[in-house]
Amino acid sequence: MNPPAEAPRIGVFVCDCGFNILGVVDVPAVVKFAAALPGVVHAEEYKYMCSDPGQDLIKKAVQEHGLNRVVVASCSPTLHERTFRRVVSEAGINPFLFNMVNIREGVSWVTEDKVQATEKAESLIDAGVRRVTLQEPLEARSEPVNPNVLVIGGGIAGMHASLSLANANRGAKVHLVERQPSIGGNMARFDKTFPTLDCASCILTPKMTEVKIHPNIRLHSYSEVVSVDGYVGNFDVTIEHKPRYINEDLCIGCLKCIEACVFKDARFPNEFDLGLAKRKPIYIPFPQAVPTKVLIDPHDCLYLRLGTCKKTCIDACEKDAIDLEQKPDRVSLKVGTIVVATGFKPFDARRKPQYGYGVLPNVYTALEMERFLSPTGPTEGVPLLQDGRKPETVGIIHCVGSRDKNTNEYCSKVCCMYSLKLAHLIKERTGAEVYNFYIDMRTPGKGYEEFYERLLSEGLKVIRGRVAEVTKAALTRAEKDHLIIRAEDTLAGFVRRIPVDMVVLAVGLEPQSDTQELRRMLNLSCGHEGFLQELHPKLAPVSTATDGIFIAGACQGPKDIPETVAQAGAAASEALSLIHRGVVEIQPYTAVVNEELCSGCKVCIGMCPYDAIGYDEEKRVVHVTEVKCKGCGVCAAACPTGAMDQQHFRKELVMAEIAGVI
Amino acid sequence: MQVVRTVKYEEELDAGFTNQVASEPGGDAIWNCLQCGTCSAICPVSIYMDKTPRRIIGLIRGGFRDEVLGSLSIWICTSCYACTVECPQQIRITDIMYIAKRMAMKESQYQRFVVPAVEEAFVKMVRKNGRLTESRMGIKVVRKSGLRSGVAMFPIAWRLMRKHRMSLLHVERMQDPASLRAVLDALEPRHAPTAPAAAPSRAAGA
Amino acid sequence: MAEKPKVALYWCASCGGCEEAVVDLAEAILDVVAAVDIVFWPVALDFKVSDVEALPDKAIAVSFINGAVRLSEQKEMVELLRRKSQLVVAFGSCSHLGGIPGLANLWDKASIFDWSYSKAPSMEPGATTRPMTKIQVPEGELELPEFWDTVKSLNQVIDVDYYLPGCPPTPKLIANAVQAILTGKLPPKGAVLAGTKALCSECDLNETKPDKLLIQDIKRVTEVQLDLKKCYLAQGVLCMGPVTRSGCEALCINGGMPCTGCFGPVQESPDYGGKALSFVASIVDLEDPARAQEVLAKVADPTGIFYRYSLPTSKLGRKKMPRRK
Amino acid sequence: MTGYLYYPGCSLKGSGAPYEKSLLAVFSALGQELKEIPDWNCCGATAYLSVDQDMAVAMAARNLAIAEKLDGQDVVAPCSGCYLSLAKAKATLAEYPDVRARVTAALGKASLPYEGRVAVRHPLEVLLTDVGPEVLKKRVTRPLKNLRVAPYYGCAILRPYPGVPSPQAPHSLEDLCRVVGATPVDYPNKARCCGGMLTAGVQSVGLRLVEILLCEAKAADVDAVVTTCPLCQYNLEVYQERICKAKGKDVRLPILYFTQLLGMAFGLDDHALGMDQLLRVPLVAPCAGVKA
Amino acid sequence: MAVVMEPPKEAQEAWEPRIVAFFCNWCTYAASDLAGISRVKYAPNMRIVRVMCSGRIDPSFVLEAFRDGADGVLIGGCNPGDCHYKEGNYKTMRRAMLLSQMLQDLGIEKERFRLDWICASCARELQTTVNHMTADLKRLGPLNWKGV
Repeated sequence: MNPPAEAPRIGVFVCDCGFNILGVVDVPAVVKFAAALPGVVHAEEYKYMCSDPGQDLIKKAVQEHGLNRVVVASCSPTLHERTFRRVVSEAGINPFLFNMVNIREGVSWVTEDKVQATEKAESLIDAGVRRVTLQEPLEARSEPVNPNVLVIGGGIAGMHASLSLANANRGAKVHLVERQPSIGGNMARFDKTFPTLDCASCILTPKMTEVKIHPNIRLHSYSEVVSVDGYVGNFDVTIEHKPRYINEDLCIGCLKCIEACVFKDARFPNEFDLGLAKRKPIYIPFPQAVPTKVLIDPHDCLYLRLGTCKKTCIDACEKDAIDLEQKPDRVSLKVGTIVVATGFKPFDARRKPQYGYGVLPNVYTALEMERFLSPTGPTEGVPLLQDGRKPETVGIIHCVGSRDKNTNEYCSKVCCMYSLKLAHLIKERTGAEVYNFYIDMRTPGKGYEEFYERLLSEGLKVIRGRVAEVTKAALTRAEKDHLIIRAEDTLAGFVRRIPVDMVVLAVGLEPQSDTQELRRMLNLSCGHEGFLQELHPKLAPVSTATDGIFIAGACQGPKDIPETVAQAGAAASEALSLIHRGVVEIQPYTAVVNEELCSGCKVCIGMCPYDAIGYDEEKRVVHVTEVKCKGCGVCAAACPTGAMDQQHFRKELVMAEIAGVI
Repeated sequence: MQVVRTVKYEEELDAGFTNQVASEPGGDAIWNCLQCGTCSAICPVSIYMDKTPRRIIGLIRGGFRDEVLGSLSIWICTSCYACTVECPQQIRITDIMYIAKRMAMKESQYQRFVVPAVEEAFVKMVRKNGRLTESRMGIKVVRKSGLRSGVAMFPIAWRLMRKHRMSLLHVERMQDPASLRAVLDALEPRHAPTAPAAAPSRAAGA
Repeated sequence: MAEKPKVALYWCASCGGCEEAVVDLAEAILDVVAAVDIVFWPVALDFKVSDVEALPDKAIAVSFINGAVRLSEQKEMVELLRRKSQLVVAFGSCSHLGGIPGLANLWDKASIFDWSYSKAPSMEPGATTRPMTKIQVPEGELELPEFWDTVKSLNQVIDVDYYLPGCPPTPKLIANAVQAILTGKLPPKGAVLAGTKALCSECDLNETKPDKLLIQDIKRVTEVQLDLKKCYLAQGVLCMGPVTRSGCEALCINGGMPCTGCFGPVQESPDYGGKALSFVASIVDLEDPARAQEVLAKVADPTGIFYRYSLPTSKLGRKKMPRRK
Repeated sequence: MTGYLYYPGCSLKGSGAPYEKSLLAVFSALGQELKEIPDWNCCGATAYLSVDQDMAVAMAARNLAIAEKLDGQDVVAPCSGCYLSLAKAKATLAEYPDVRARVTAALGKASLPYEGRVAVRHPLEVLLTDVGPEVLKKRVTRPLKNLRVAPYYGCAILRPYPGVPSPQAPHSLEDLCRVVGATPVDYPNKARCCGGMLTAGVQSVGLRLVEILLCEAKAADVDAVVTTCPLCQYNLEVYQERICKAKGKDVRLPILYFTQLLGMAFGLDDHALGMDQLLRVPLVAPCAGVKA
Repeated sequence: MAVVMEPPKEAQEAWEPRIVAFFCNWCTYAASDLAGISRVKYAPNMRIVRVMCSGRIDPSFVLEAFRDGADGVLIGGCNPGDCHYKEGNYKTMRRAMLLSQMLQDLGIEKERFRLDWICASCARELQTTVNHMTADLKRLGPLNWKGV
């Protein structure tokens, strides 16, 4: 490592961050301490270093004191390292002759004792100054950003993001991958949406067709992303198209094959209807499915299962689109950015045996009730009991699986509102008496409280009491042959037993079951409840720790449709800003080898998962392909002679920091 | 109908009462209660209680010491732990009922009620013999809850005796009850933390 | 040259191997003897300390001192030689790095004496005699040098001009060194008179290495039939080549034995053990913790293997003994 | 011959005598040794916890300490109430260091060191896991074919320390019924409290709980209710006459222990199973005079 | 003199153990930021040195930290399988296995060197790890390598 060219003239700027730091750390004392450090020629305190005046302060100080290195002691580098590097370079200093010391998240917010906090801040600044003294000027490398975008998940979030991206992008392709045979996600299952009660398919189907016909969107339906490699601007993605046993280009959706199928009656549970309605082995998930193409379920089709069938479907198909030997095929493509919109899974009500789901008759989850209420559902929009009668009394139980430390501790945010909507629709369609059992009626959105107001005026019976159990053990004559809901009406102060005909469980929202695999494939992290983790809850809600990958919708946490669409738009705009800038800055933290010291022992080559290190036969030394190197530094730590080192994290820098913190 | 003042001024309440309960084993999560009512709903005997379990927890958090220790609820609780298992905030409500019972026992605040008396008799007998004899216990219960109930108990006792499932003569005793007493006496009676300068306690709530 | 340059050789905590090495120069020793005037060489010639003390300061052109410094007497001798010599060369691993005796830093005087004078099987049980620094005997007062808790390398006691690494240094290296000293063509002070890169750079077997040097298992030399034409490390045998300074022309490896690291670290990474441990643990390519633990356990004594020659000059230098109550 | 340490509890020496008899008979028929804990003491049940926490824990812990001193085999507590007291003591000692300090010190004085090594188990779980349904089925000589049974767990075996699997939807008694050929009926209140000590303390409430359970069993038209706890058996059995008189409903039903049910299927002799000590015997039992 | 002098009594009380923590940027450093955002307080004895991957930590850094006066060294990395660079943390795991053995050979107690997998959302786990380690070190007393 070559010694620093000119003598270090370091400026240290300690931020109060309002009271966030000042409240715990004695900033003036820290400034005095910093001023006395070797190499420091200027030290000062300011209320908000990240603000414009704060940034100007640095520029002015660089001029006035001829600073050639800068240390800012404030918040976490993940927040403002880029901001201050830009300020420092605008002041004429190489942006990598700058070091940020975290005395907010690292000190003031996590320490009670003021004296110890100040002492900790001082020792971190001491380390920061020693480090910046030895830092070398570097240039950030820029990489072109491939304009194509991959969107994972074809629900409302994925569709909206794809459309926003496709409309803005001249010529660039949006690859929308949807695991189910049709896009539409969970929203396609709904009848109406709160609070405006406009019909889900009326606002969803136009978007679905728009996605189908949009020239810039390539829809990969009934497909899954299998692998993602590379980095921001240059992702290599492999997608597997699961076999529909139908040639998608030929099938026009005339559905004649379904009538011709050897199975005369539909006997297999239809996943889209959550098994409530039946379908044939060859089917279309729901009428407005996009793409409007059939598919064959290999577990149900006689030929695919047992290999013997008259294959009447093939004869019926004028387009000869049926191909029973179809195999899964994989396609690889390059994209610059990725939007993850994989949505949620409803809480499995079987995990709450006290409510008798799957045991007692006429106990349904909210999603099943949505299908009952939907005109394309099993009962064409009118919820019926198992014996075909209309229910006279219905109980809707809130917080099933949510706000319960035994299952999910978080509140799923949308169940109160959709329960009110279900109550309205059930009353409208069956005239039944509806009871809603809630802990807190949460109506936070625009027009939400007014919707609750409307339900109350419609005579909805609301009981503030979390239901303990649903049982069919009747104690009075009136309770016979009813489901008895047992709850304490906490406002009235009495424990009540309310006999009803039907129970609807307002199940909460959970992460998809394969979130862990998705997370590993994309190098993302998850929160404790299992939802994908955003970079920062307030400042970067749709970005992730991995540059170039954005998340939108329920995969990031329970939310309603307005918020989901808003996030989808945000994710699209974040991707667009990268695409339009056309290049992306890669941190110059790559490995660098000192050829006078490299003995060609090849230990480092095996360390690199990106094959960024090669062996030069003549010179008998190794060399680093900077473009491939991601800057992890594993090879530098393994190098037996210290010949290999990592820029900006050189041995000397780390050793200096160690000396500083002790 | 007698008009009774139901509002409580803060100084009438015992601010330290909640932490007293929270400091006992099992009482630690009491601050997390959502007042959702699951405990009252699942409790098999909440409909017989003067204050439902939810209300008891609410009262403890409010510092209503006399209302809680003077309530019937804590004595009717059969400790079947249904509330503890169902509580979404994982508060051990059954343990809190026990804590309240112990406080009530220590400060003999409880109203003249059969259950505490029976339990005190149980403890005395077990301390003496190291084990319980059902027949002797039955007699004590009858003595405590009045002769009338004794009349109803007599046929049952008689039929059990004929079936050799109960006897007035045999006393179930350990070989060496003293070894049990050695253990118990080594534990100096840890009476539940008595209330600091207990607020002047009015007549127990309605 | 009017007067032949005076040369001194001395040995401290040494096995005598370095002295042997000088003799190994074979005929070449004759030229050396002819060119220089050896004024002090206790193992071979009968000079007395007083002879050295009699010399004026800086009279000796070069002193070759081998062996680690472990007794007070050795400290006095090397300080004397320093005063008397223009150049001092640390000769061999012991004086250069602390060497094999340096491993005694895993114990201290008390525990070493406790073992050697009481617990060792050769001692009768209950023996309690201990060496004393002064003892009165009828004949008068006898003295012994003080035995230190910690073994030191030469440069931890006196200022050293050059280092001749190796256990022992190879005859070729010694000859070059003497030649360089005589002709005055010497590298800057403090240099190690050997290669600057690691041993792999001059080892013929390096070509046979696969590009990705990754091993699934560790085997001891006795457990495997080594293919002498292929890099031993790639066959799972621990060879310290990658982390050891070159200059010995892969003497051991040509003799069918893996390098044990006697030439010590290269200039850039002074702590040999830390770097050796890092590269060995890194190339054992196992991700399952249980399997990795099982294979790494075959590095029976990591401190002994990785700090075989350089414990005294390592970052930590010695073991911190537990406080005896 | 795997063995267990046996903690009978006071009830099994009194009104629960048939439970002890049938338990010992069944276990010895299966070659499982049950060594009674020497000089065990009362587990403190629910009463002691209302008086003094440390003493309640120490009462139960003393028995566990004796078990540890022997050879630390699993302790089998047939009475669900005792099972709960022992398990609760073990859990409290594990979770609360200050209680552990005081109680272990006290036990130490009686030279009974306690480390919490011993496991507390219920015989129903031991039979279904350690012995296993196949072994039990092989031993069944007299399947109780047309016997309709209401499986009743009560609360202490399930909550808060589950003695049998899936405490919120238990199925161990149903499994046992299928092993012996009986048909278990769907009994929604199978995990609802039987009133415990309330039937003695506050009779109006206690009897109501018993009445609910008996009416439901009657409605399910069963031949017997099978229980796992002497207190539940006592409550469900002895108050039937009073409820019939007071409520004018016929709630008369035989209340068995699951060990008696198993014993009958093994063809063991009725006296050995204490069948004759029940106030009401199912028709299928030989001693009821009617051949199966 | 190998027998370590006992630091004077009152220095014992005022003494606070110093932990040097090497945290990987993507997981454990993110957890320390999250701890800050959620105001999860923990012992101030730990000083964080940020590296891009736990695989960057050379055992020589750990030896350097102990020699310079650290009482404990904590390495924080992503859970195996979660490494932002695919496999960096596996090397850390293996190096830590050998290093902890070597440190114990050199008389450094086991509790003074820890490797913990702390994910980006595990602020609570970070808190317990730091507090437990500080308590262990207070029990063990100062390492004070300069005095060896």
